[in-house]
Amino acid sequence: MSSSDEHAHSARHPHLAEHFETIQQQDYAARLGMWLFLGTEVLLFAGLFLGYTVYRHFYHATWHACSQALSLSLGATNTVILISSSLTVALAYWAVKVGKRNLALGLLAFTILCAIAFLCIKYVEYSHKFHVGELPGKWFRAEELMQYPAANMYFTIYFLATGLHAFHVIVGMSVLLWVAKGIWKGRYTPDYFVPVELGALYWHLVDLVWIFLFPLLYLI
Amino acid sequence: MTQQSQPSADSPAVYPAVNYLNADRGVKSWLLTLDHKRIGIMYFASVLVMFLVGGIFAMAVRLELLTPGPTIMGANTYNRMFTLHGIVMIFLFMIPAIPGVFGNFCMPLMLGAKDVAFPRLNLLSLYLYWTGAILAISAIIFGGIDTGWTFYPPYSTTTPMTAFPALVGIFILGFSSIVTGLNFIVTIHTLRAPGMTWMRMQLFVWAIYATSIIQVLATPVIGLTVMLAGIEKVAGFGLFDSAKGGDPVLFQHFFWFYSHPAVYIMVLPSMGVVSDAIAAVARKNVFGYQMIAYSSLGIAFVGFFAWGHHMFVSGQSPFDNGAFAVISMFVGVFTAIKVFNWVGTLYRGAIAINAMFVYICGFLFFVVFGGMTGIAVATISLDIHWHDTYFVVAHFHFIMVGAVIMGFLIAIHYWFPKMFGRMYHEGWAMVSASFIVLGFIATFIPQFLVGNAGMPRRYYMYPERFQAMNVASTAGSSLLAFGFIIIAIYLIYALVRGEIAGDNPWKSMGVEWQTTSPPDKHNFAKPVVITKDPHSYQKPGEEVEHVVI
Amino acid sequence: MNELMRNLLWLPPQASTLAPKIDNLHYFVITVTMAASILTGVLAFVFFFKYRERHAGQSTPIVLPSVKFEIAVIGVPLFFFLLWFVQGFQDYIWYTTPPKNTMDVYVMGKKWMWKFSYAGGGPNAIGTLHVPANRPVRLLMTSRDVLHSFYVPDFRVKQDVVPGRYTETWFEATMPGRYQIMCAEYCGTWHSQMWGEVVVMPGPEFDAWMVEQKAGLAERVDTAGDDGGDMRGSIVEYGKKIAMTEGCVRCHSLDGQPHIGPTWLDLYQRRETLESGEAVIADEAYLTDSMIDPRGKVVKGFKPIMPTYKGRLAAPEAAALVEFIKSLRSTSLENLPSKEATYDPAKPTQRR
Amino acid sequence: MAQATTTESAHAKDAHHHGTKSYWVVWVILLACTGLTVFTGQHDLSHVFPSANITIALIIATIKASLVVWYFMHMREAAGTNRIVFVTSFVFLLVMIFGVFGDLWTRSPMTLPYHTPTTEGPEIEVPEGGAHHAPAHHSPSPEHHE
Repeated sequence: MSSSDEHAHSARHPHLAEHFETIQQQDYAARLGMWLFLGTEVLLFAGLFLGYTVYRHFYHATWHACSQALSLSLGATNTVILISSSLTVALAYWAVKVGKRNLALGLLAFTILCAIAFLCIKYVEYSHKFHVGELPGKWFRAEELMQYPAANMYFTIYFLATGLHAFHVIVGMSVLLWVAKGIWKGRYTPDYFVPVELGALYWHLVDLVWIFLFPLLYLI
Repeated sequence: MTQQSQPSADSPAVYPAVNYLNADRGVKSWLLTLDHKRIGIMYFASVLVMFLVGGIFAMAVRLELLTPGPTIMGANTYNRMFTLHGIVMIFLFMIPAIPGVFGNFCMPLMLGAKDVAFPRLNLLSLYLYWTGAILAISAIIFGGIDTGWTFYPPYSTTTPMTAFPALVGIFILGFSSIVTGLNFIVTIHTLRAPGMTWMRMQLFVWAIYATSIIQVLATPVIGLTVMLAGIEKVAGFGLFDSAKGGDPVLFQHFFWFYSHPAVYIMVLPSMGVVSDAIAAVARKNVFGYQMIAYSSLGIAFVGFFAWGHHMFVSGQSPFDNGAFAVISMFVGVFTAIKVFNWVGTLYRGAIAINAMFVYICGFLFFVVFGGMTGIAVATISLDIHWHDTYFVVAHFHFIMVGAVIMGFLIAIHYWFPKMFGRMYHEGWAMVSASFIVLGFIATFIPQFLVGNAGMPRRYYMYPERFQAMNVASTAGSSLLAFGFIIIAIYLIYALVRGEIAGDNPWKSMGVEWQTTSPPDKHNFAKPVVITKDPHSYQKPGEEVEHVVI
Repeated sequence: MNELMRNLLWLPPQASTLAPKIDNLHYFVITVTMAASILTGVLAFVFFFKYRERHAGQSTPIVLPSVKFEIAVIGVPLFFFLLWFVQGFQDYIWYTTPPKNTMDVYVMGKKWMWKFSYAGGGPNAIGTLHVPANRPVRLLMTSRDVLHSFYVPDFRVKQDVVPGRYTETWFEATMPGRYQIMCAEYCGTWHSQMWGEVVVMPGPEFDAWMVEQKAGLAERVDTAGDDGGDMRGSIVEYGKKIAMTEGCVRCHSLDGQPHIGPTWLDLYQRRETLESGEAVIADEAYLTDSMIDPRGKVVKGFKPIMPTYKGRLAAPEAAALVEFIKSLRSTSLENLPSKEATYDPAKPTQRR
Repeated sequence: MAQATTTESAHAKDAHHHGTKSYWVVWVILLACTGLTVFTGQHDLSHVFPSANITIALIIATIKASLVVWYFMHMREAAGTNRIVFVTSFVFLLVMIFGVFGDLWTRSPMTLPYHTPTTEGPEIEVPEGGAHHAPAHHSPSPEHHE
């Protein structure tokens, strides 16, 4: 992660790398690098959104039927969980900036708890699908959806999209753990907090992707 | 040297005792280095090894095509050979070569910076490259991969041969490319020397900037495509399998959305190298600096909209074919601008006679001929006859070997003194340059003709009527290989016992020539301040004639 | 002029109405390309000699392009490129819209062979497509397993063949003759052998042929149907029955056991070394020759005692035997049958 | 100092010390939007205008996304280049989708995957007022069907 290279020490500022002139220049570089990385993440998910729209265009009726098969309540709770975690991680970033170290740690803990809750709900949904047989490709054997052409394609897209997103949730959690360790050890203080911001940015992106995934998969 | 001073021609060439090569010793100091120059040298070594491996596959393919029937290998082996030739050359040599080697080594020097923005990320990119390379090459051991470098399903997902290691290898190489691109963009934005505005950057830096934009924005899509192909092959999700409702043409959209911008990732850096080299060889200001700089960005952006011209006969609708064809025409215009401005730079210059200029002449001819055959292939009605024949093979080799490898050789000959502090033998360089140019023409002009005659690509056995041209092409390719061997010999000789090059053997005005060669570990003794436009060769205070064409 | 340019560029003969259109644009584009690249190369050399470095440290003027020059540099290439696009797109639209009265042929691309069946109950054929001259023919193509591409260089016609959907192309042959079909999209081990032939016959001769084919369809097959085919039992069983009745299995084993004659398992496309020492690939031609003239190419290690079947085997029976031999494949890696890729059509859906 | 943009984001740094009120307001709006999109998702609104459901859902999702990006991700104070970078990635997402849909919208119905072909001959559809195809008036003879 681009946040991992800001820790070289020099006399001018405790966290200024030797090839940068000023801390503002280093912060600007770190933020630009992070936003570029977020751009690549958006394009990574772009492929799956394209697959979704193409096959929805081909199998309109199937898409409508299969999306009814998903449980809307679980999806909605997941959305609320992620939005709230987005709030708490933003507050944690604010807390670090104003120096409230314990508040920041508490908020980060809550965010990680939300992430775990999200993954648990995902596990429940997945196990239900494995049980009922709404699976991608050759394992598809859900009776009531059998009469729709290419119903397995919906679940291929579903598992690919939510699987990749769940992986990003796990990565986001570990990033937040790393940031929490930094705060705990006192490395991130009101005058050096950019890595906290980068960790928060990554978590917000994970939430952003779910904001688009939720309506497309659950509500159409 | 605070000011960007005129290089003193008469001071005796001196080889700095302490430089980045011997600053600290030991293998660990190399493997864990954060110095962009060392990472560039390690990229240089691994990229050359990959070029050798790819070249061996190329020679195997060419030898097989000597006779219409089976010559030296079976059908499956031949299919593996051309697939590995494609994968190794494109993913392991063309894409990482110039950005990885000269982008890492020269670009920070040209900016007057101490290092790239994220040195640790730079080292990560090198390790990702090595891992990806080992995985991709290991495909030979696991029974080889015979799907062609394009992995089109349903063949790639139903072939008994394991494509999985190569797919994972390319997935990892994608990340190496993203990380390099990201690193360079941030470096160019933040670490420019004081006084260096965007319009005072050298054209090589502009080309690397445009390439990095494509690397960052296009590579994630191939990462996803290769992951989907791997999942499809292993788990049978049926995303592109028509029996399960999928559409194989959709994979082609996924694949070419990345692969067309990827061809610009390959060609743009070599155009940047040539822009710099032409200015240095002709010792003249670049003719139309803004035009060349903006056309690099133009190619980067418009290149994203033109991927459909690879799928004219794949079942794409006529409307979309027309849309992609028009957009492809505009991308061609940017290359034409560059060529006119390069030739304009030579006008009324003081051209030094050296090997680089032989390459530059070859480069100009090949870029124009290769580029315009590209426009010809983008004309839909002609593509019906040419698609997937040797005409297309000849076109992209004209650009890949003619433009990119020629650009790579120009870069080697131009910056070799700066990287190693020694000079190569000019005479041998001229000899090998002519071998390379003639061998190249002898290899690929016959392929244009046999493509016109209708010989399809990736053919193990072909009708007898195509044999004459294939034999000529194989003869040409051995001449080309011979040329590369001579280059290797005199460069290695120069490494060990070449005469001392001195700080600025070409008397070039590039910022990277202001420091010693090989440069110090921290690049510049005193911080560099830029006051003049780049590539401007008039002596300070000397009044020079201004000509406007 | 046309012939000169065609030979100069190694283009195949122009045997369809599409070919002259494409070739004319081709000549225009290639001449402009050659002119531009030679101009650039020569200009570079001229500047090289005219402006070489006379003395060390020679100062050079600042030469800057005027706006007029820049517009010309953008305008001229763009003009040519767009001109080609317009001409190319017109020819392309003409190529993608078949005329009204076309004769329809269904083309099935299958791993390394082409199969044709004529609309309206016409005959089936493997590898050879009979078409009338000067009459448009429309091909409705699909693939049984992987991507292929129907390519006839002499007609300048190429169209990918995609499994699970139809692609369409058409041509109007102008000169009677035999033209080679080649597969242009990589499709596996024998992609380079997936050839076929278009036999262009004059109109009346074709009509006579078609009538004779349709008449004969009831009791005799021109060449094999599909291996899961619908003709009177599949061609492979027909071949097997002939092998039994004609006594081939007395000397040739079907499961790989050594016997009096070479085993037929995995015989197709196997590289055999003959008594005379030279190697040969056991393809259709070799198999048919060996039935007619068994002592011509005897495989090393076997005695030349096989009787000739000339006159005892009709052409379709020989073809059926060859198909039967081709179907005897073990599951070795070399020629894995493309079973798992065959598609069972998903349930038909009601129109949206 | 050529880095004009960095000094600008330096000033922006002290603007951060306002209260957290804006975060809570944005949070409430996001929850409201989620409720709205769930509500509209359950009712078939295609009578309002064709494919209304997906358009409304996407509009609401874009609003939510831009709120998160503008406030939570501090795009408000970010330097110009960061904004361009993030917006370009979304632009290329749309380019990719519309490039592919240029193909799908304009394909002839016969070449679409769900037009299920029988293994031998297709049922030739006569497009309304389209070209009269020879085989159209009689479907391929029965023995063609497996």
